[in-house]
Amino acid sequence: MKLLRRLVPHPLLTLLLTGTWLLLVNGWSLNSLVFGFMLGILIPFVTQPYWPDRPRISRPFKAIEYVLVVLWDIVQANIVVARIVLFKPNSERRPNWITIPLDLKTPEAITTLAGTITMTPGTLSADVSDEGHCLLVHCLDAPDPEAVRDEIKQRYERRLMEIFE
Amino acid sequence: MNHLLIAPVLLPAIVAPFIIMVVRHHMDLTRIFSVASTVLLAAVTLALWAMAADGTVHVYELGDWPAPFGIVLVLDRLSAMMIVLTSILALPILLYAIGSGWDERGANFHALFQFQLMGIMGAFLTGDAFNLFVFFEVLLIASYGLMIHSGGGRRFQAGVQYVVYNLLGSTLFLFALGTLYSVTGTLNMADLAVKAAEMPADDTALLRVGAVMLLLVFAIKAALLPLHFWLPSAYANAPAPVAALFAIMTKVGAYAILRMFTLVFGPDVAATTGLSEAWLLPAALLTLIAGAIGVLGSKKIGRVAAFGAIASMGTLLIAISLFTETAAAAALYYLVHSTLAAALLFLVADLVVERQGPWIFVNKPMAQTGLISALFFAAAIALTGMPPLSGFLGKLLVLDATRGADLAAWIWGVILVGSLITIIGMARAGSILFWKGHGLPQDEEEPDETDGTETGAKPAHLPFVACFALLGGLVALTVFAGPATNYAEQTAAQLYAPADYIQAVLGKEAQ
Amino acid sequence: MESLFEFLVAAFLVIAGIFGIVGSYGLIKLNDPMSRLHAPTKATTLGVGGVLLASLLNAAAFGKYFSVHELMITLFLFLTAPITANFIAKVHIHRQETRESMPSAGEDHHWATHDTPEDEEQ
Amino acid sequence: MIETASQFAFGCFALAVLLNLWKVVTAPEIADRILALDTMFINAIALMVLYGMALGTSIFFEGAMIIAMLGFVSTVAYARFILRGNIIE
Amino acid sequence: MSLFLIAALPFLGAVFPALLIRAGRNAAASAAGLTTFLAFTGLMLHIPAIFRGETVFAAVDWLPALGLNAHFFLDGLGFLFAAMILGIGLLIILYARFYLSREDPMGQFYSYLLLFQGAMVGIVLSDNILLLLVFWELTSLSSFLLIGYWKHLPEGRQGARMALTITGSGGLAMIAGMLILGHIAGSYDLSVILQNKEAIQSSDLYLPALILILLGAFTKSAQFPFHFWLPHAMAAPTPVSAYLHSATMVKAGLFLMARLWPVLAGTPEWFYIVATTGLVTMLVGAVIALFKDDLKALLAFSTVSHLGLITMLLGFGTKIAAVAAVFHIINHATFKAALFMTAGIVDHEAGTRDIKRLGGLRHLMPVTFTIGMVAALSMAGIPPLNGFLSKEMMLEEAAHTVWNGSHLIVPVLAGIAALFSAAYSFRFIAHVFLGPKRSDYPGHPHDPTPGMWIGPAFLVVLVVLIGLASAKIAGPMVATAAGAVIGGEKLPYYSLKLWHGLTPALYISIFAVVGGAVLLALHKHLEKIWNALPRPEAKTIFEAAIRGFTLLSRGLTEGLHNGMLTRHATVMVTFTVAISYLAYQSGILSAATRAVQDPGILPVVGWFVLVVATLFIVAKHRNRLLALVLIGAVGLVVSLSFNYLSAPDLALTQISVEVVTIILMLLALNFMPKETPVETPAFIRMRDGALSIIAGLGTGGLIYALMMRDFAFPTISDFHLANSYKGGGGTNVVNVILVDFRGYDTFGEIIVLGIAAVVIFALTEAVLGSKVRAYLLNREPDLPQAGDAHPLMMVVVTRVLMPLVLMVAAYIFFRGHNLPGGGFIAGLIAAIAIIMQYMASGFSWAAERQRFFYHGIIGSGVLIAAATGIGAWFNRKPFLTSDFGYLHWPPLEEFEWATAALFDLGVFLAVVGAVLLALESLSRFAWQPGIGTEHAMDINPARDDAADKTGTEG
Amino acid sequence: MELLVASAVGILTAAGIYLILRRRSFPVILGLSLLTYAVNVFLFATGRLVSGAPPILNKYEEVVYTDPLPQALVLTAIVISFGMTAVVVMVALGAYLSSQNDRTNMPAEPEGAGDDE
Ligand code: NA
Ligand code: NA
Repeated sequence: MKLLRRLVPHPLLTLLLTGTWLLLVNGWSLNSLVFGFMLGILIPFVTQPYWPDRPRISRPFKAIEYVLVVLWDIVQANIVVARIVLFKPNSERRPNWITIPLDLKTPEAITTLAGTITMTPGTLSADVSDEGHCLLVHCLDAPDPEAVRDEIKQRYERRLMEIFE
Repeated sequence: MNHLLIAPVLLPAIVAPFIIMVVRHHMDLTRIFSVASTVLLAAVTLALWAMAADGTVHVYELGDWPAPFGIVLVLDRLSAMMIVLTSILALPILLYAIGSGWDERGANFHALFQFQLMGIMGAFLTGDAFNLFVFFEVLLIASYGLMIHSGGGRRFQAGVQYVVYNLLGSTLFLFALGTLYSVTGTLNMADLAVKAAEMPADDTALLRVGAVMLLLVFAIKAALLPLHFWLPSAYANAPAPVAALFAIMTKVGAYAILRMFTLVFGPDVAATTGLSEAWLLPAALLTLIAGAIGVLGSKKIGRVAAFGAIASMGTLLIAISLFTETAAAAALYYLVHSTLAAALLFLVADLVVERQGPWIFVNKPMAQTGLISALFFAAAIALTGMPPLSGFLGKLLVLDATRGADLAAWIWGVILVGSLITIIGMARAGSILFWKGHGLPQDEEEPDETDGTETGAKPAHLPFVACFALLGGLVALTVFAGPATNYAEQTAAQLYAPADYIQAVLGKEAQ
Repeated sequence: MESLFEFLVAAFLVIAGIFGIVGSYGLIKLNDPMSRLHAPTKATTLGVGGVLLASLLNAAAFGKYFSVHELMITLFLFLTAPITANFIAKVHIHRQETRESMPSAGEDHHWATHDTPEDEEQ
Repeated sequence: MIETASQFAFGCFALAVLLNLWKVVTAPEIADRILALDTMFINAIALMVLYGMALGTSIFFEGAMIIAMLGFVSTVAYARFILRGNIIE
Repeated sequence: MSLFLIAALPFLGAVFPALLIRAGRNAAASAAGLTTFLAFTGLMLHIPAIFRGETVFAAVDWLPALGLNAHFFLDGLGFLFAAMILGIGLLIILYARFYLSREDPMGQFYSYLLLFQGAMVGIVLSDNILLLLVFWELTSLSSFLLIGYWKHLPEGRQGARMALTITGSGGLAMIAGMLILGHIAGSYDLSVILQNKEAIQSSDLYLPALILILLGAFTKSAQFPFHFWLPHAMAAPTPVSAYLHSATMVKAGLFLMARLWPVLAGTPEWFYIVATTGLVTMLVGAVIALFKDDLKALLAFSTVSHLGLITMLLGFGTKIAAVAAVFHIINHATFKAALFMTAGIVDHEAGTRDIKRLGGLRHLMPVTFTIGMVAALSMAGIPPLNGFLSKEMMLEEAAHTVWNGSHLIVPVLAGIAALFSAAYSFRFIAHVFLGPKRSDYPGHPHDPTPGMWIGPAFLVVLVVLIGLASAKIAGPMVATAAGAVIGGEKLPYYSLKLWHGLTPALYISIFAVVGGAVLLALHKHLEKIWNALPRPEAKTIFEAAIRGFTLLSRGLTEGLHNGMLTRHATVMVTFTVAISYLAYQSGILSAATRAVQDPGILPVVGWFVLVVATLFIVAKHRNRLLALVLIGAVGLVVSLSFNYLSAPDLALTQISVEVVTIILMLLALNFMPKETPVETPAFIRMRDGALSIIAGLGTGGLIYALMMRDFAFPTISDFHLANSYKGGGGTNVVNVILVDFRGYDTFGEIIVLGIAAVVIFALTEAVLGSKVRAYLLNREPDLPQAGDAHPLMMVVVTRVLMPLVLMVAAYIFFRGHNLPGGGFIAGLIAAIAIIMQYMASGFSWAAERQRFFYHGIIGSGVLIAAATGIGAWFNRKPFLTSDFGYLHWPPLEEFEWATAALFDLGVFLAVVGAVLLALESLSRFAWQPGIGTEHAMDINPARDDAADKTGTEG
Repeated sequence: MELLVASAVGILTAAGIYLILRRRSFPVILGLSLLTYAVNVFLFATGRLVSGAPPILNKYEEVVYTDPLPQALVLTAIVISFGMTAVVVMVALGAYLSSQNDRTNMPAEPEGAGDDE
């Protein structure tokens, strides 16, 4: 078991890579699967020193839900932002900084949250605080910063807490 | 299909990575492998020389693809001569580098040295124009490394100039090759020859541009004025053994001109006639004068050697630029001579620099003055073309071969006046270095305490062995001038009868 | 059915085009640097996404083979765009803002970009 | 219909590239220029995919993917240079 | 004894003293003397044959291609000279042994001397004029060493260089002359040339050849106006002067004129050039000699004068004058060598050779006085000594010579020269030896050891004997030698005797001797006049000329080769453009055969971006970071263009290379100034701009012209397209070309990359091994630094991204043979994946986790590629012959294998290793203590909070 | 299309040469980069311009391919010039660090030595 853990340090990554290979070769065949799986084992093994600790994902199915939520938000927010960009005069726009205190602790979780914020239009993660307890978010147009903060914490951070911690 | 043809390229190409990988941290082992490889290389090239001596053109089809579709190596008398010259030049230089401790003053000297040899060998052996470019780059990039070996502000600055200037040259090379390919649809040199000869008379302009750009590229390497500016500071600032090895680098340019402008754009090719008549010879004459004046005007011993090398390139290019068989024969003899002579002068200059610095100025007697001054005297005689060494014979051959030329009076005048200026310059340098300030030499020679020779175990006589080996080469070239010129004549004859070469490379497809 | 796919592909293309241009337009129109950062990283990402979806759908419906590898491009864009934005924002904070001009960093002292070596020595 | 939409998209992204160029050239701040260049990379990806779709080939896929992968590296390098001077420290 | 051996012995002799340096002075002298003696004896063995009028030959071919062969011959003339050279050489060797002091390196001296002797013997024995040239130049070189023997004396060095310059330049002219002469005669062998008088003298090239050869002879023999080097050569030790200026070096020119006399003499050109030069030299030398206070200078100018005399005689072109010339050559050699040795003795013993400080030595050095007096009287032309005889013959010939219609001019000037000659000879006797003894000699004059005076005494005996019994003693020799000079023709009537009756010569002679005595009496007054006369000092003029030329050379050299890259590059570009244009306009451009393609919208947009970005780079290049950002835009467009124009492989390569290059430049820029200052004036920028635009028009026009025409012949790539799959096993033709058709190029290319990395590594070592290291360790960043060197988000994303990118690299690698990709691009991508890691977590952190050493990766890459190529040998195929096939391992489907993939693996490894070694080296520049962290990211709340809980960290 | 490519080559060449003629090593390196683009595009264009016909053999149908050989040559040239660029950047850096000066022109040497007599 220990040997297996050393050989396959990141099982999820191995799966991800195998899937990636199939995506890359753009087709499904036994050869591809076998070969992709071999690479999926080899590459994490080779790169293991750069990722010494192993992130825990406690509830993988929550992750799928999360992805769907984010995708939907992206589509929705894109339209909002497009309207702001196209039609809202600069003078009426209220850009704002928001500080989001973090309950998340692990770097993987924080990064996912920050990435989500950036990918959903209208908000953008700009920085973390010097000890990593807060996230600095910039809003394109946020007359009410508290509302945005609460929504982020509610909609994303809560779900990520469930997934990662 | 004789695999020996690829050996001069493969041997250093394998030894160099081996040195880097396995014995990089063991200087002694590195030296042993480097010397052994070079000795073996000399043996291989001599064997190839023997193969080529009967006039057969040997072809090696890499990847088993027929010419002109794949790349071929071609061994004829000229390439055989050049690879032999390279390997027998390399050996004493390598011994010098070891003996003088130059090789330990920076990392990876021996690997770069082997790579350099690989590049030169490749350039001499290839029968493909683009592959010539590749091997030019191999030898150039190795030379960049050797040039800045052991570092130092001024050397780096000279290195920047050297690299930038040569990169411009490499760019021009690509422009030229692109043009030639675009016109003829081929890269193989023999095939280019066939195509150039068949070029329609009303479609010559672009081929001419390509050909002349190629000539300019080679002229840069051959240090033809006004494309020679890279040479003085590069050679004068390079470590001595490297500068000595560089003596063959200018000859790569000379070789390439000889090769391409006899085989491909030879005197009989209608489309490219008159490309160089108007300017190549005058430029060569000016090169000789510039070199001679430089010898006289230099304040540093290294620059004296560098300008001496330029002057000798001037003489060589004069002979080449006539594009006649007899002049080519003279050029080939002179080429061998000037390579050995320039290398010797660089090494001797280093013996001086090691003892009293680079300036032509003396404030203290140096160790081993007698030996060094004798070597300097010999090197100066050789490079200035004074008897009894081969330089004089080479000069006579060139004069003799150029007597029929339109500008014969100019050629003779320039060669002779150039010799005179060089003689005055060398006498000036030599008398200041070895006479001035040397009152009465001590019989007891103090051990040399200058840096670079501090490693006690180092055999201090090795540098002298190297110098005398080069000198021995010059003497041999003098004594066996008959056979040597005979070979040169046969080589020139082969060059000016390119049909055999083309037939050998293209086989049945040749017309 | 085919016309439905055709319509979908065309729609994706139009949407993509619109978002693409909006993103780059925003880059010019928006008047403060931090806001400009929003335009491309969002709209362009969907713009490219639209094209990729169109391509995927197009290949699936009309091509000779099923093509999914466009997803890889999306994957890389989604992974890298936040980092790009993060860094450009940090450049902005570094060059244009001071500790004082920034909002409070909550329980921590300041934002990481303004972290200087002297702080670490404390 | 796809043809027309495709032309439209081409036009949009080509125009977008020109807008990016405008910003690269005129932006007062280096950060804006980097941003505009990064955006240009992304628009270029779109153009490549569009072109491949128009030709009915997937030959451009790798090009687009590698731009997506590597465009980010140079952007980060520029930014790191401004932030830290040394991009590998 | 073979002529080869005679010619070779002195050279062998030159080696022994050098080897015997440590064996002592006597050993060196004995070795030199023995070899010379052997050679001399060998020569003497030929006496019977020579005096029978035969010629001895010895020939071996050396450089037949040129006609330069080791052909020697010995006839009367050669014998005479060889005998003098070796005979006087023996005396000099003896003399020098005692003359040189303990501090002088004796071995060196004898080596040089014998080298010189060998060269001289070579000259006189050569039957090949090219061979003669070899020895001729050797005498210049060896005399350079001899004259400069006393290195510590500036006059020695200057004199040596002056002699070398003058005689060397004459020698060079002579090379040309000899080549022309040989060309006319059809051979370089003297024995052939001497048979071709008609052809030579009727040739158009006669005059140039004559002038060039005479330049050589005149410079060597110190003829006016080249005479001035000779007195300065007196800085040499006296044995050298005695040798060079009596019998040898200066006589080489005379020898040459005598040697070529049969074919060159007898024309008006010859007469007016040679005779006039000789006459003027004779006069000038004699006059100057009278006013020299330095004994050796006096003798030097007298030598000049006598050389002029002989030259004049040869110039007359008559056979009888030639006889006189030969006779005077012998006589001059005897008395002049004796005189030099005498002067040396005086100098050696009295401590000075300044005539003004001498006098009265007759009492202190009777032997020396006797020798000197006899020799000087012979020089003055006093009977019954040998000098008188030949001078009489000279005056006789002069009296019969008509110069440009004038019967008087030659005899009168010759008479005046004889007058001065007598005067300075008398002065040599009177002012040195006669008069009262002085009390203020610098030394303690007394006669030297016999070793020093035996030589001159022997010569003086000859002087007297020849004078008294000339026909018996010198007659045969003169006849033989003169016979050789006039080309074997019948000798005219002459007789070598003291009394010829009351001839014009006798009157002139009496006038000269008496006048000479008068001049000596008036010397004090004449000297005043002489000193008041303005006279050009040849040495000063020469030195000024040389110095001026040296300075000019220095100015030109330093001015042109001054390391101004900007200028050098400007010249190069200009020259290239000009020559290329010349080549273009001298050819014919055919009509375009292709139509212009209509560009769509994308190319126009791309072109626009490229052009704007490029121009903007030029405009804004001073802001270096901005320029790099813009380069990124150019690279992007170029990559897209490749894609658009059907070159996906190129597009991939271009974009990957772009990224790595930019990273590299940013790493370097970190240490360099961030701005480029304005340094060039506007007009230079305008000039550079104009030149650049012309060059741009050139390349743009060229490629346009090329693109608008079809290939003139079918291109070889048709073969590649046709055979890529069949023979190379791949459908990506570009890749098959790279790894198969032209795999050898690729082999070279990866080696270039490998070398680049090795160079960079070595350079890094050199820089970090120098004082720069200290600077780097203490270097403060020149721009304010933001915090958070290793941001959390970047690190986390990299952890996921890196395996993904490596996966892509693997994908690109494996598909390369059939689809765009391949080892090179894969290598770059893999390298970038690792660079990402370096950028995210820093060099130190990542390097600690580095499992492979880049040197090894590069090396193994090259070796794998090489081994793949060599593998073909076992298949009896050439290097790099590829092979491929298909495998079926159930349950897997059939798949292809190809050796090309192994080769490509070599490429992959070399690229990865090279890129990373380069970047790693650069990163080492920036390393400072404390820069690295033990953590991958600077901020990590999970880590910090855990630490807080355990209390291990504050 | 040809005109676009040709003019691009010309402009890149001109810009490259202009920068190479500057006096500091960094602009010279920038110039070399631009010149490299120019020559690579030049070399590429010698195969004539064809769009949408990459030389990837199609097993199923007869199609036109562009000339693959110049592409292979350009690939080699790109790789080589990459190596060269890396080296020149490093040498320039070495020169700058060793002399605190990034001028490409060599400074005049100190009149270190005396003269001949
Ligand atoms: Na967002
Ligand atoms: Na093959």
